[in-house]
Amino acid sequence: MTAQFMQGNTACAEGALVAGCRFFAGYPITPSSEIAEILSYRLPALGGKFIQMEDEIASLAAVIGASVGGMKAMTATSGPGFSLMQENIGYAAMTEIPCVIVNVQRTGPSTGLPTSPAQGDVMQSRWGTHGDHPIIVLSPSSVMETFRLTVTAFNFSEKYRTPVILLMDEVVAHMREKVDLPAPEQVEVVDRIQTNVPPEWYFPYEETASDVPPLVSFGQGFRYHITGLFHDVRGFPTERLDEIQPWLKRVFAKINNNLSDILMYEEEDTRGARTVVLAYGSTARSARHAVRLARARRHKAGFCKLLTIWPFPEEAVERLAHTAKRIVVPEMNLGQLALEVERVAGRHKVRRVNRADGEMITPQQILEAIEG
Amino acid sequence: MTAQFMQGNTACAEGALVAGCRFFAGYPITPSSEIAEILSYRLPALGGKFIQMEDEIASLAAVIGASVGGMKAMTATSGPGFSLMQENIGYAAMTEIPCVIVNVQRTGPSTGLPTSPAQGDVMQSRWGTHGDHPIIVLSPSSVMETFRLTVTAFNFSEKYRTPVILLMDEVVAHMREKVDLPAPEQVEVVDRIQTNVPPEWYFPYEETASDVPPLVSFGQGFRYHITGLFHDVRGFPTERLDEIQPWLKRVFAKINNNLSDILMYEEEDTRGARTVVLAYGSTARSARHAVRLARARRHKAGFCKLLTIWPFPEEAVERLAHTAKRIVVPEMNLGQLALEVERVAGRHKVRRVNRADGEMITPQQILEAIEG
Amino acid sequence: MPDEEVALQEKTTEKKTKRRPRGEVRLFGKWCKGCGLCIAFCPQGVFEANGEGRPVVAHPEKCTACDWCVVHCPDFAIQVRRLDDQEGKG
Amino acid sequence: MPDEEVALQEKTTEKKTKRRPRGEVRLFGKWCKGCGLCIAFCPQGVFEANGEGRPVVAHPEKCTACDWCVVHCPDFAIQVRRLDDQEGKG
Amino acid sequence: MVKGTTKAPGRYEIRLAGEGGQGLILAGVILAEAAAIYDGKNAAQTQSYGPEARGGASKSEVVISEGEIDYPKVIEADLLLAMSQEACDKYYHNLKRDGILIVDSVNVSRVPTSKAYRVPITRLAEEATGRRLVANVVSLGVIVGLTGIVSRQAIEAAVSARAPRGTKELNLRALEAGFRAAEELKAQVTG
Amino acid sequence: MVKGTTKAPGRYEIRLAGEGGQGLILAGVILAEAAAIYDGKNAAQTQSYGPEARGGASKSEVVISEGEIDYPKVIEADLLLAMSQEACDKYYHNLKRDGILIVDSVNVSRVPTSKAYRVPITRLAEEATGRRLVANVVSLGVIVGLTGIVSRQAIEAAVSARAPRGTKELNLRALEAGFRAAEELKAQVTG
Amino acid sequence: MHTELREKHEIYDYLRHSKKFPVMWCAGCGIGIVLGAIIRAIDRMGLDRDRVAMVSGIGCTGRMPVYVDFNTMHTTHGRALAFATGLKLARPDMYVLVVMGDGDALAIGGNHFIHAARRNMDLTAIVVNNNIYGMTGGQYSPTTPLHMRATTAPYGNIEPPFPLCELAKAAGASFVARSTVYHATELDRLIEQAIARRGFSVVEAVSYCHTTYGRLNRLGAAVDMMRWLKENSVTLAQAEKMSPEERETKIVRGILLDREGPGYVDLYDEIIRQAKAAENG
Amino acid sequence: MHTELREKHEIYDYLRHSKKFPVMWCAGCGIGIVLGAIIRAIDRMGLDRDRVAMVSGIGCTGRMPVYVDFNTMHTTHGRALAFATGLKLARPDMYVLVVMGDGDALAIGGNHFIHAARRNMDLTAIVVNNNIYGMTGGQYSPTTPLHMRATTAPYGNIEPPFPLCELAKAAGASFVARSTVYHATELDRLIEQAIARRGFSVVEAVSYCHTTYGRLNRLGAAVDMMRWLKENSVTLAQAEKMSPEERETKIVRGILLDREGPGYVDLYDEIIRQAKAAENG
Ligand SMILES: Cc1ncc(C[n+]2csc(CCOP(=O)(O)OP(=O)(O)O)c2C)c(N)n1
Ligand SMILES: Cc1ncc(C[n+]2csc(CCOP(=O)(O)OP(=O)(O)O)c2C)c(N)n1
Ligand code: SF4
Ligand code: SF4
Ligand code: SF4
Ligand code: SF4
Ligand code: SF4
Ligand code: SF4
Ligand SMILES: [Mg+2]
Ligand SMILES: [Mg+2]
Repeated sequence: MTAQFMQGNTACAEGALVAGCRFFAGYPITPSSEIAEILSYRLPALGGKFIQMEDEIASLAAVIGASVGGMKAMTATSGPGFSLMQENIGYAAMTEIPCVIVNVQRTGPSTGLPTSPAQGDVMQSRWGTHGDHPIIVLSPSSVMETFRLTVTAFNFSEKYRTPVILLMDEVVAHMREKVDLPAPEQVEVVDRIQTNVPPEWYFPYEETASDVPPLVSFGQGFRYHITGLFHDVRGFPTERLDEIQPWLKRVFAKINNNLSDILMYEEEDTRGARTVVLAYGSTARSARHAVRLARARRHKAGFCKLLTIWPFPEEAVERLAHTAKRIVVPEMNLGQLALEVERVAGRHKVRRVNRADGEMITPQQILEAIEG
Repeated sequence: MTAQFMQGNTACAEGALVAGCRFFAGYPITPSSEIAEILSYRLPALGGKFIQMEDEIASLAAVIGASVGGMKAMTATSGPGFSLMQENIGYAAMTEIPCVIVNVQRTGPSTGLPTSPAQGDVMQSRWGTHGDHPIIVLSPSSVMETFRLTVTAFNFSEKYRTPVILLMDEVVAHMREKVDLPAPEQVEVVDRIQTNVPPEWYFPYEETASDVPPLVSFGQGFRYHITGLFHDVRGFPTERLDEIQPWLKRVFAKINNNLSDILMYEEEDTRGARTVVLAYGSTARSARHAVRLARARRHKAGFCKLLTIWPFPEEAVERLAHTAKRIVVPEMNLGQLALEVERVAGRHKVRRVNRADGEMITPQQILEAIEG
Repeated sequence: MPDEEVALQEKTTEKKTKRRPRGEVRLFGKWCKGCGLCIAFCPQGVFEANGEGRPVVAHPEKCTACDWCVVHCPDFAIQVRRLDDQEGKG
Repeated sequence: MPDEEVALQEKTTEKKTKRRPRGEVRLFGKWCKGCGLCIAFCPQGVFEANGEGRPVVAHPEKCTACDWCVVHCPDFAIQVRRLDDQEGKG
Repeated sequence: MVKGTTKAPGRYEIRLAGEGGQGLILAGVILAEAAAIYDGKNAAQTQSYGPEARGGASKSEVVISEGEIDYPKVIEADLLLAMSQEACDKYYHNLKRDGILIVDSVNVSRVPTSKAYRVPITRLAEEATGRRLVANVVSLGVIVGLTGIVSRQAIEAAVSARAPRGTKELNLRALEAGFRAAEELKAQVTG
Repeated sequence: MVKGTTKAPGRYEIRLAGEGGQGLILAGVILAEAAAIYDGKNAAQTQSYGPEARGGASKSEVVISEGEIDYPKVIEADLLLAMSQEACDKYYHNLKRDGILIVDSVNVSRVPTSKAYRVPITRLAEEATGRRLVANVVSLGVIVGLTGIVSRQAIEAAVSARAPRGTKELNLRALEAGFRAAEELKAQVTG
Repeated sequence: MHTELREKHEIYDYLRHSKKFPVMWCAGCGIGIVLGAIIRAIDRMGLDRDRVAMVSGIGCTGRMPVYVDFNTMHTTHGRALAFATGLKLARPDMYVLVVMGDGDALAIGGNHFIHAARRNMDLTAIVVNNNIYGMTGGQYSPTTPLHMRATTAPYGNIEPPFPLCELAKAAGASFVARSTVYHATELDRLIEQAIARRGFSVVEAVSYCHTTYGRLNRLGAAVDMMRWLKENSVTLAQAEKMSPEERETKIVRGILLDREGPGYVDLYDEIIRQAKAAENG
Repeated sequence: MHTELREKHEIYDYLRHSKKFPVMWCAGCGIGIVLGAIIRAIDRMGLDRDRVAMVSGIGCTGRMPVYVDFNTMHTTHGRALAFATGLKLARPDMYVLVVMGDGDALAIGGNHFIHAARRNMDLTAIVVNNNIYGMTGGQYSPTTPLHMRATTAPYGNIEPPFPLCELAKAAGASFVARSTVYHATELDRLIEQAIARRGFSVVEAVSYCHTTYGRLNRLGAAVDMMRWLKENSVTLAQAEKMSPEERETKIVRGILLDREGPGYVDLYDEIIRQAKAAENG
């Protein structure tokens, strides 16, 4: 493919298609609506299906239903819709049904500033639904990265049987950049694990070596049960501790034992850096800009960009904290991922740079934090 | 009043009535339904109103609407319903409309174990809605405390014009204990600040010395505007930084400048303690039990119970961490408030005791952590 | 009682005079919760309540295999085999 | 066009022959967005579009104070004062 | 009879277990109320129940103490009332070594220890009142009769206060039947 | 003409500001596309717009650079196109000291500096094509003509590619009108 | 009738033997009867059970799927139709049955109900209407009759109930029918027709909850409520002969609406054809 | 008519002078016309504006309240009726008007809409139906006609639209009426009657969105769409003379339902009396 000039939202839609997404259900909301619009046009030609549901709750429900039917499925929304999806996000986690939820962050709380960027849903993406559950959250900082992380989101979702949240922000979503999309056949696409046992031997929630049991779609002769209640290996409701405890252990293990696969971050000049700027999403662009300016001014500054924000890359941050004197954490919110950085790195090492007023953090602001 | 033997849910309903609650809208869900049932019976006789709405979203909406109309108002739910309420919690925070939301925690995620206790919504109660916003969360550990904290929840809500979440758990909600309820006239009840300026001079979001502007109910001749968009001092939508930034500053200040009023915790034997057990909700009962056992075995153990869990009592925990060698944090979840304790106290000092399988944490488990 | 269900019963009753079908009633005690529906509604009064209110097949010979009890037992605790029907499973 | 709106207009037209009401049209340029509704629908053709498509009161004398434009301007940019009605505010 | 509680001084733990619909939660409430309101002690009552609207396992726990009660659940039961076989099987292991086991011999056939008190509680209820429904109140008579954990006046007052309109007499008869059974058992043991 | 960019070498920042409906976002996209696709540079285009479906302030920003573009927004504009008085007032202060200000003299009467290029862009659009709608394309001609920030072939190709079916000629005429205006202005300045 | 009787015993074939029986419902609860009716309908139609899915929300009724050997899914409260919509679109070859309580379908789930009807989504919705929230202990529901008591209506209910079937019709359903658990074999025939119909079909299975609603309103035990259903319901034909006032007090049974027309799935297939043609053309 | 004309100028009295004008809507958008109609209705009724509340959800229509000098509240998308329900119960003396777009009222808000109707909650719902999600740029809504294009229906819409008024009737509303923004003075009279009626009343104000829907479907500018409304709508009386097929293609204007009966507020007051009596008795 030749170079194209496209928006983050377009790249997200294209990434989804390349990853094998064949179902999209959504409810329009700025600044995510383009994803739905593009897919409403593109999916049918690929034999896929698009449906605009009556609200966001129904959208995620339909996505999970389609995934149970064997289609890779996705929805896209922004803060208010993401808040409404929380109950069903928990359902997907509990039932271990793969699905991808795109949240293009705008400024909140509430209706806030519907057309302005923010990173205010970082903690929500981890903790928005009730009860303890694992989840994976990825955050792109460029149009090309949006394409790639959308593919990765689907891959993780299928591989680990977990909902994956692609946490974009309005800047990345609406920014246009040149991208060179790879040919579909050059993209690694992961499909869910199938089983090779006969139906009688199939347990949709059994413990396996990988901690991820195979997932057979409905309609293939396996006739099992899915429920949001705690369940045994067959999927039937249980209240037995000896069935609940292994489930809890397994679903966390399937994520925690694969951190080397799941955690993605990029470092630049962190070795020997006195100050490391740790950022994600569009703020990482300001951060990198600032670090380059700082280095030009002979500051020993390094840059680390998180692509995976949940699970939080504890070890990497611990390592950075070990060598650096200070970690600057700029976020378009009033300090969210910084809480984790503080926890891991120690509060005294962290300098937060925050704003949640609808404007991007400028390189200038970060530079001041590096220098100050 | 003479001693009564009652359930936590009853104490919550009674507390609400004493605090002046005259409106309840809710949607039934175990283990919170008794609160609605009692109030459906009790409110009309007091001239108040009860309505069962079509879902939890509508319930909180109606509560906020009634509060705008001048009635102290409350809803009660559990995890799944609480997840659904998230969008409107953000609305209440953004519009600074007082309301009390009771979440009687059951075991999640998803439908989980509907009749079993948990403390799995601790992070959600802080971060469940999108965007940055302040909030107050209280957590009682006994029937009497439920009564008192319900009153406090209303008082804080009215005083600070903020949604307040009363985070109960199934144990406290359904446990019956002897209580000696104070006579209504002996209970301190706070009403929202009224204005004494004429309508033309009234700005519902103006900056005041206390950071809490007076709130006049609809229908009293003040005819102002309320919106979930960022707004100026009159309540009209704005995108101006010089109006958004002061709003953000003020709404956080109204909480952060009043921490000495808002933060409630109780300490026992913490002075000189090597190990402090820090707990909240029904787990605090196991914790106190364990600490007493430990002290009987000559361990230098102390006990600290948090009644306010958000905002997190940073200073108190910092102080405890300063003197104690170890802080044990038992929670009926897989480690939620412990994240904050680790952030403030340092990770190495914290020992977590967790379970999220529907059973209470036993004194034995905590004792092992104290001794181990 | 002019509805379809009742029509069914009437037909059964009517048949009695011709070649009255007969049924063999089996009751799964383990699944039965003793709700009493079969006792109250069996058109032939086949069931009676024991001391605990649970059904016993008191008058097996009266059964016309009308299947009311089979279709209405909420616990799937009753099977009726048509005695005049060699193909009948169950 | 037998609906209420049109009936209103017809009544107005009819009156013309007797004592034709007259109106003074005022246009708030600042609020007008130039949507053209008044131009297209004024039954008397009072408005005309300028080069930018915005309305100008081209034929003020034709106005019958029927109020169509007042009621339909989505931007509240038109006021019409009845000239034959001393009490009319405006 | 309360001597079994020495290991946890001042704290007496009772577990009432059986099936939904047997009224065990109410029994726990009445017992705890007798202790807390009418005897002036401290008491905490908790319960666990399945998602099932009716039927399924049901469990009610009462902790009675002179002092404050922190942990409100049974740690090691001083007394277990088992109204179903399942309950007996499930909870017996958690009974204190010298704790008291009372089983409703109508519903429980396999009893894990010979030291159990086998009482045909459901039958006693029916015999005394004609209604099996009040088996829970009979069991209270048995428990209090055997242990004296609350005073007789207290339990009578508590039962009376909770009895639905017009059923006070009936319930007190059921209670009395329980007390009588307890007396007989005590006589057997001592005798 | 690109000499104004010395302060931030390799990075040229353009802000197109006016009202919703003036097509400034599209203009930004075309300009950025000309740079990125047809001239092989790097470019990032961002925008901001009110909640209003139409009307209200609108702003489109283009950063063009030989190197990588991190921060994608304007830090200090090298060029400001103001298509409304409000935009001119609001963004002028953020123009680089020797940055270029182009105003549509049809809509902007108060110009904060005498060094501004006043071009009757909307009128030029109407004159050249009969349609005010293509003012945004005229403005591209002016910008590229004055700065050379992208090549003429590139902007022509980008405009052609984005022109709705059947409007390519018209749009190229508009672009040409912009170029002509730029030539005249340059002649004035040098002359 | 002979073959029918034979089939009846097949019910056990459809129950999941790995699941603990008896079912979790209260003694005498009508939900089990509806389950039996559904199984009979499917058995009679001879559907391949691998191609049958049963989706439910939360409530006593919501517990139905766990007992039957289909592809079963117990979702979140009120959302079953939305989950089922996704499943159906992904697997148009499957028969997707959605079982819901009155609260599940019409309180929290009311919007999904009317939208599935509007879209004419190819699903079979079976609503077990017991006029109450059974699972949570007897709070009033959108179908609780006026003046009746519920734990949250201690003074009697003042909210007029939804006419479930009228609502389904107004919203756009293709097939709407009603019967009661007393009329269990009528019920299974209606369910059969509902499954056969393309588009959105609704069967209201009128049941009762003696445990909560019955107790609170002193309506007696299951037997009494069952008798009430028997005595207070009429067929459509009978209803037509009644005065409106008289009809008001009766449960009208039968097919209330049955209209042909493409369902959503067919229409979307048309879009796929169109899009593919455009792609290739 | 004289007094009426006089009053028209009072509109400016009701606009908030502290708010930036002109209104935020696109040039020619009908929402402003509906706002004018509401103001005229309230003015004619002589309501004390301190006792008037206007509640909205999110959407272009949702921006209406900010411009008028009542007690105004712009809530979350789809939930306006639920907020309004709480407000009305707390302040039964107030007139609570709820203005919503078609998406707001019937997509995400559909459940609150039918439940407010069912409860006969004393609110006046005014739905500005432009057959599209205007605010978010032209995605199809539950009232988009079949086959029409929207940004999310690039191949034409295959979801049959809701018959808004029929749905309101089936759900239990007390008063249901429809008119168009072309018939602006008819609209204000209908709104007046709706406000006067106890219980839940609905006015569908048929409008258009030339910016999104009009553009995507090549229906021309505001003037063209306004003309379409003029030419394609009929009064109830006219409609009755038409064949069903002909009627189908028309927008029928007028009062479609008007029934007496106590609203929720009155019924609840009765409960309060009852409970207080029990307390004292
Ligand atoms: C979001 C959410 N809210 C509330 C509940 C609690 N809840 C469970 S079932 C139910 C209603 C049950 O009533 P219905 O749907 O009529 O089913 P039934 O039990 O009567 O069959 C409710 C309110 C829940 N599980 N989830
Ligand atoms: C929970 C939520 N979902 C989605 C949106 C985005 N959104 C804003 S307005 C709107 C629909 C607007 O359509 P309509 O209600 O018909 O109003 P109109 O703009 O046409 O007047 C949507 C989907 C939102 N604000 N909140
Ligand atoms: S109907 Fe079934 S459950 Fe009920 S009593 Fe008869 S056999 Fe038992
Ligand atoms: S089949 Fe059942 S109901 Fe019918 S006669 Fe026999 S026992 Fe009675
Ligand atoms: S109707 Fe109003 S806004 Fe439209 S052109 Fe006329 S005056 Fe201007
Ligand atoms: S009032 Fe307006 S519409 Fe009527 S004639 Fe005068 S200008 Fe024309
Ligand atoms: S509570 Fe009611 S609906 Fe639920 S199982 Fe019991 S009788 Fe049936
Ligand atoms: S987008 Fe449509 S509905 Fe919204 S203001 Fe413009 S014309 Fe009106
Ligand atoms: Mg029900
Ligand atoms: Mg609309």
